[in-house]
Amino acid sequence: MSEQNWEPKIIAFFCNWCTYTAADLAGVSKLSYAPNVKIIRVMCSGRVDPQFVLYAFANGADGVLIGGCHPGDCHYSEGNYKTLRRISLLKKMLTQFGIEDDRMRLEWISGAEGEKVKTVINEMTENIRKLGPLNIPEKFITWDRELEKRNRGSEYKLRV
Amino acid sequence: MSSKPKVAFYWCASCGGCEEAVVDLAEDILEVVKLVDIVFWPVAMDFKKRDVEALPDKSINIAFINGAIRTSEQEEIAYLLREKSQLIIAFGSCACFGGIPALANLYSKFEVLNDVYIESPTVDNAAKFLPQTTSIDNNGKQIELPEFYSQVRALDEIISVDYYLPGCAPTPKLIANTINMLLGDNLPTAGSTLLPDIALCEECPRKDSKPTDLSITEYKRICENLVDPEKCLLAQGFLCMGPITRSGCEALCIKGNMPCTGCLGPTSRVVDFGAKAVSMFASLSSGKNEEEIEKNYAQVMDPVGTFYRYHLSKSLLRGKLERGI
Amino acid sequence: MSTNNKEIRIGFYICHCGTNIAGVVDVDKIREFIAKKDNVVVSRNYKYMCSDPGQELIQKDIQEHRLNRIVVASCSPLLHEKTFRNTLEKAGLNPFYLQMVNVREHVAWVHSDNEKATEKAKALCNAAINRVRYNKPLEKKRVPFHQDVLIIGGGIAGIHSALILASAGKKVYLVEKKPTIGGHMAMFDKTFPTLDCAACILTPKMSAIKENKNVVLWTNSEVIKVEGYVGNFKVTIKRNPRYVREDLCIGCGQCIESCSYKEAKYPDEFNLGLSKRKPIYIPFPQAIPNSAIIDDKTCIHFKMGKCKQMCLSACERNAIDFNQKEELREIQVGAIIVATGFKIYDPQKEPEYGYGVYPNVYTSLEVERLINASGPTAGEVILRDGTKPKSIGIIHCIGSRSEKANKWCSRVCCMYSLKLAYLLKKHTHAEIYNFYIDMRTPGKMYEEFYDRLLMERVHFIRGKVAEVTDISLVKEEEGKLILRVEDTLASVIRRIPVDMVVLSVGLEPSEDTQKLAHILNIGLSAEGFFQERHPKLAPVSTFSEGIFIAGCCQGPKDIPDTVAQAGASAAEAMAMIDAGYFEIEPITAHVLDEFCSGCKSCINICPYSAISYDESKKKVFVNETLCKGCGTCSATCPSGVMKQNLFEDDQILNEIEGLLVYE
Amino acid sequence: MKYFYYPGCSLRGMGKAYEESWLKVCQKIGIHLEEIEDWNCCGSTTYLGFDEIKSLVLVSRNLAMLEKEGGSEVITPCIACYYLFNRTNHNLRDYPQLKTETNKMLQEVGLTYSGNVKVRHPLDVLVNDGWMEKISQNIEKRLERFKAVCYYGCQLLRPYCEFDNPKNPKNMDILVSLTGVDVLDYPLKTKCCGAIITSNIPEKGLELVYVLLKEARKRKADFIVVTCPLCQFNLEFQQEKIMKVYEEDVGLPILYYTQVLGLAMGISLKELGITRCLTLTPEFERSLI
Repeated sequence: MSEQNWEPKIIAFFCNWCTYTAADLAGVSKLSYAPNVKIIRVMCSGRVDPQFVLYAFANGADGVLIGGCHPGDCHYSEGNYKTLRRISLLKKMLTQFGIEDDRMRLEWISGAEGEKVKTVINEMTENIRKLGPLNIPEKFITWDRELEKRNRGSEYKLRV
Repeated sequence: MSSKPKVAFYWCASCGGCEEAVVDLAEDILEVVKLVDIVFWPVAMDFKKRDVEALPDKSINIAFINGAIRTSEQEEIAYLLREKSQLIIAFGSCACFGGIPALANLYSKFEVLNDVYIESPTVDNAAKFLPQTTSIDNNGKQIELPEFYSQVRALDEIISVDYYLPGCAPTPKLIANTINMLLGDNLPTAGSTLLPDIALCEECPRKDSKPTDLSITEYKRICENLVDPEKCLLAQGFLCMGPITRSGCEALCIKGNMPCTGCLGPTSRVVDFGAKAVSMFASLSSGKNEEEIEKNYAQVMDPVGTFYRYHLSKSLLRGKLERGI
Repeated sequence: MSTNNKEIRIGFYICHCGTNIAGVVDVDKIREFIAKKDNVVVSRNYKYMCSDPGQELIQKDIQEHRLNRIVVASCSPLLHEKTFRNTLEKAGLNPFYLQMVNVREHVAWVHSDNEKATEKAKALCNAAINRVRYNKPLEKKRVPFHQDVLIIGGGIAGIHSALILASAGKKVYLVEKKPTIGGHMAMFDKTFPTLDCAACILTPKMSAIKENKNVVLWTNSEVIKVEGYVGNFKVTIKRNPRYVREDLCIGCGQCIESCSYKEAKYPDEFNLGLSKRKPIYIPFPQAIPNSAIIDDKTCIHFKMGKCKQMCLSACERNAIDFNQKEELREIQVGAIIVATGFKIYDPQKEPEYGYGVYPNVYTSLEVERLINASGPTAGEVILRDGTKPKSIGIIHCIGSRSEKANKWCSRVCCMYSLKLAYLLKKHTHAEIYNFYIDMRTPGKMYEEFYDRLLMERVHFIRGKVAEVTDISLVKEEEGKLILRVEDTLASVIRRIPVDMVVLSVGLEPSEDTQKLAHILNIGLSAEGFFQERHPKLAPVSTFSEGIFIAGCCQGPKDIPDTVAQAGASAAEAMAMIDAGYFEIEPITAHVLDEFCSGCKSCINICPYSAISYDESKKKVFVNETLCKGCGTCSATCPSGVMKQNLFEDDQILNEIEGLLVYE
Repeated sequence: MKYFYYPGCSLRGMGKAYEESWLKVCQKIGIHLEEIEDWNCCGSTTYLGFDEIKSLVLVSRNLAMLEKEGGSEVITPCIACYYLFNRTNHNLRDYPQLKTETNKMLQEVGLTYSGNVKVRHPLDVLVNDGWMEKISQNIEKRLERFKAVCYYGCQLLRPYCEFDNPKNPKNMDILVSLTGVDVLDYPLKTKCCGAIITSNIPEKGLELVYVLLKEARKRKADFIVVTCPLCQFNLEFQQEKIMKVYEEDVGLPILYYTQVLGLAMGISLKELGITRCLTLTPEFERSLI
């Protein structure tokens, strides 16, 4: 995709009980928001393995949004605290990889906060639009271009 | 020519420890030598590249390649060995995952060369020469030199690999077992790692001392704290990679009172070693607000270096994303 | 990671939902796009997938085309996942081979740009096709359902639910925090619009609670802990001491007569402080249980430890027991109905209305007591200063429909204000002024009641009162309360002097709502009332299976609606009980035993203690009946051996890839 | 403790007694005030009606100079200044365009203003910065023989007051109570005194002041305590006229809270500017001494 008509691609992990419900509520309330966020339903934000986040980035996501219940209101009691702990260590690590803080966002959105789904999605889309594309798959291709200089027969195999 | 199986050894970007590990077989190496014909082993024997080129395709039975791929020369030999060999074994953590050299993927090629050839305090290079890919020899003839790539790669990013034997370095026992297995009739499934697919805690002598209700308020650095020689290292707050890392080494480091650093790599079900490490260490920590949580991690000085010490090449992100050329 | 496994045969269906989806998303384009994917055997679009013909279409395809994976792109899985799982089951396919795509709530309803919406739908559908390949057959788990029900709150909602369940032979625990059941309704005088007396219709039901052998009534009690899960809740209830044995007391009142306090001295809670009571008292004559209670905060015995304890000897039945202690009771129930009602808005938050400053400003609830024949003045409207009002102002919407107080309409205030206007008129023949923002009278015979009031010469002034003041400008205003208001129909500022002001206060979530929400693990809506599972289709269910809500704890409502919800809750609970078992989603976690290293990382993560360490095998194992399926352990497990059904790593990873990489 | 101080022109004119007493009280309890150098009139609400931008610039110049001097807070005892300063801050924060325009004009004299200076009233500072103890320590003669009502007026409280309850303010009551004066309940304490309406629609203005005075009298107050120079003026100056129009004696002395505090601290009537009081009857003057 050319830089010009590039649109931020954001993957969201929403917990079934609060944030996914809030996104449904936003739908029922016909709130209009940016189409850039695609939602994956998990039962609890505690299910979100940092591997998922990196996998999303590695496959071309420009941002990852995680939505859970407010602290103290987790349907599973404390899953959201575990998410907070993981995300804060993961962020520390992502900085070293050169991934900007705004590309990963953790938000507490209760089932009643359809409006907040809209605000957060719009805000995040705009923030990432400002940061520009991350486009890791493209980067990998660029990195591996140095290997193409040589002719290396049938066994040649690229990672991506 | 003898009918004994032909074996090749080669080293790429590595410290030499893997070669040392083969030598560490001690008397057992004689047994090995009895069983096989070594056709290529630059560290120990005088074979040239052309000797290998002269061999018919697939005539080498097993080629053990250690080290990561950083230069075009390493790449070239890897291709050559792939053509000439039936089985390629990625030997050691560098060949399997990029290893320690792969941590250079956090820096650009220029930063690495600049640091090594110019900035380093022990270097005297007033003219600021950097390695070149061409040079003129004494006869005035232009010669080509290997190119230093911008990226450190694991072996299987260059050629297909039949088996993996990680380890920094693989222990003599693992090497002996592997050789015996490969010389036997029952070959494991292609592409497999020749280690148990179960994490290190399984064989850790301190397993029983780990509590079931572990909740860590602050991770500690091994260099700044006294280590209890009996108790689970993770329970003491040290970043021990044992739960994420494969077993097979018999918990050598832990027996030496040092936490596991993860050289044997993750089990087959884990996609990204570092991400999984983040998940586990974070899950075991306490704290209910950002401030408390940040405090837990204050001593985790270098998350990438700690959680991807051997795996950066094979990690999902492969290295620092913006780092120039 | 695309696997082209010949064994996998996927059927894809995208629903138009009338024009709800098809009006925004190009369903033909999506169908064609998906049809080209590996393993997709059938790809269709249809007007209403959830309709019978829609479901039959899937069933027929499963049989004819030997489909073994189904993707339905329609509305939210929270709405129709069960429907389509049943469809698969009917066709003989394991229901968990279904993957739903939410292209209505998450796409069509929130995006107006058709092209972008279609593009997003495409990605979501692609992800589902990717993911469904990795879905595995799962067995639903049935857990036995305990037959008993706990009802929290003894107002009209709780009473009604309890009686229905009890009449069906179910054992009910009715727990009420106050010393008597009856709730707010017991305090009312008449009920709108029929004007039948609240006590006349409520007290027979209260007595029925007392009489019914299937109802265990615990007043003066609170729920303090709830453990377990649907069908198998373990509930701890704290029973506060009453110091009078309910089983012996017959409510004769001898003890009250003989109390060392000759005069009643303490504000009577039931009459909202408009009258006084002694430390030993019966809340009101028809209280259930009709038993005295000692308030240990005011009783001399408890305060000073030296009292002649006249009550003790006055009681012929030896019912008084100063040694009662609070007790904890643990019960097992299958379902819980929450009917904790509301509290009224505190008008002191808006000092301009003078409540608490001017004695003749009352809340509507106080007026209910004031005009009640069994109230503090025996039904005579005598003001706090001893006079009888000749003019009365009723101010609507106190604390409701306001940016500064509560934003919501409390739904009952217009009607009860009309009722109070009618009753006050009858009782006092005073001039009555209603100050309203809008008159809201939706309900059977409600508007007619308003019409009737207009004929009764009650004044209606459209305008929100700015202030209630005693500062007079002219002679006629002296000694009166003056209401300053903009009459928005006549476009004038009026000053209306009256003798009595009634503040029609709104309804708010009752005090312990938040605490109870935590105990029960159910959600709260933005206003702080309990959140229903679906505003229309599951109005009395919560997101916690087996816990239902009824009455004003869900939001302000009148008595007919409250009773209807109470009935609905009872029926929902009964449906579960009578099934005898409950099917739990098999989204639980399990360990790949062979590969577990026993690192114990997951054990402390589990909020339900469902994971334990097997000392002999040196590995962990999951108790699947305790597991509620959050998947946190799975995210934690450092060697990927902890799997959450339906949310396995490869399922989610493939979904991620599908969202990002297609075409 | 040092504070930046903006007196405003009222305090140098009509409200001279306010500043005199305020400065005395500050001196007594150890508040050090540093006057903003070369300050100008805030323009009051009148200017606002002519030219919004210029009105913003007038205020912003003062606050910009304060920022230049390194201040982040300013005390202004005048209610009109307090209102206008806060209003300017809000407008600059809410409407970036206005901020740009304002700063463009300020730049001509080499100034810029952030819109972030915290505007404080003495009633806020004295109560919330812990000066009450100091005040109590300095009370020399308690004024227990007096009853009074505290009258806050409108602009101090609405819409920008954050330090007190705008519907039922307490700070002045608390301060005056420290002197032993019996502060009476006064439901009119936040009502408007009519301000400049008194000159435009005299009968309306008179009515508003009349009610204020009448109620205070009805409650048997010996005087009314105020915090605004314009209130003070209105309540005092109109008394004669009111008594003629309404044929009722509603006369009462009107004092600033700073004057009451000063009296209790033993400062002389003259130093506190009480002698400037139009409604100071000889009997009342005697009772004060």
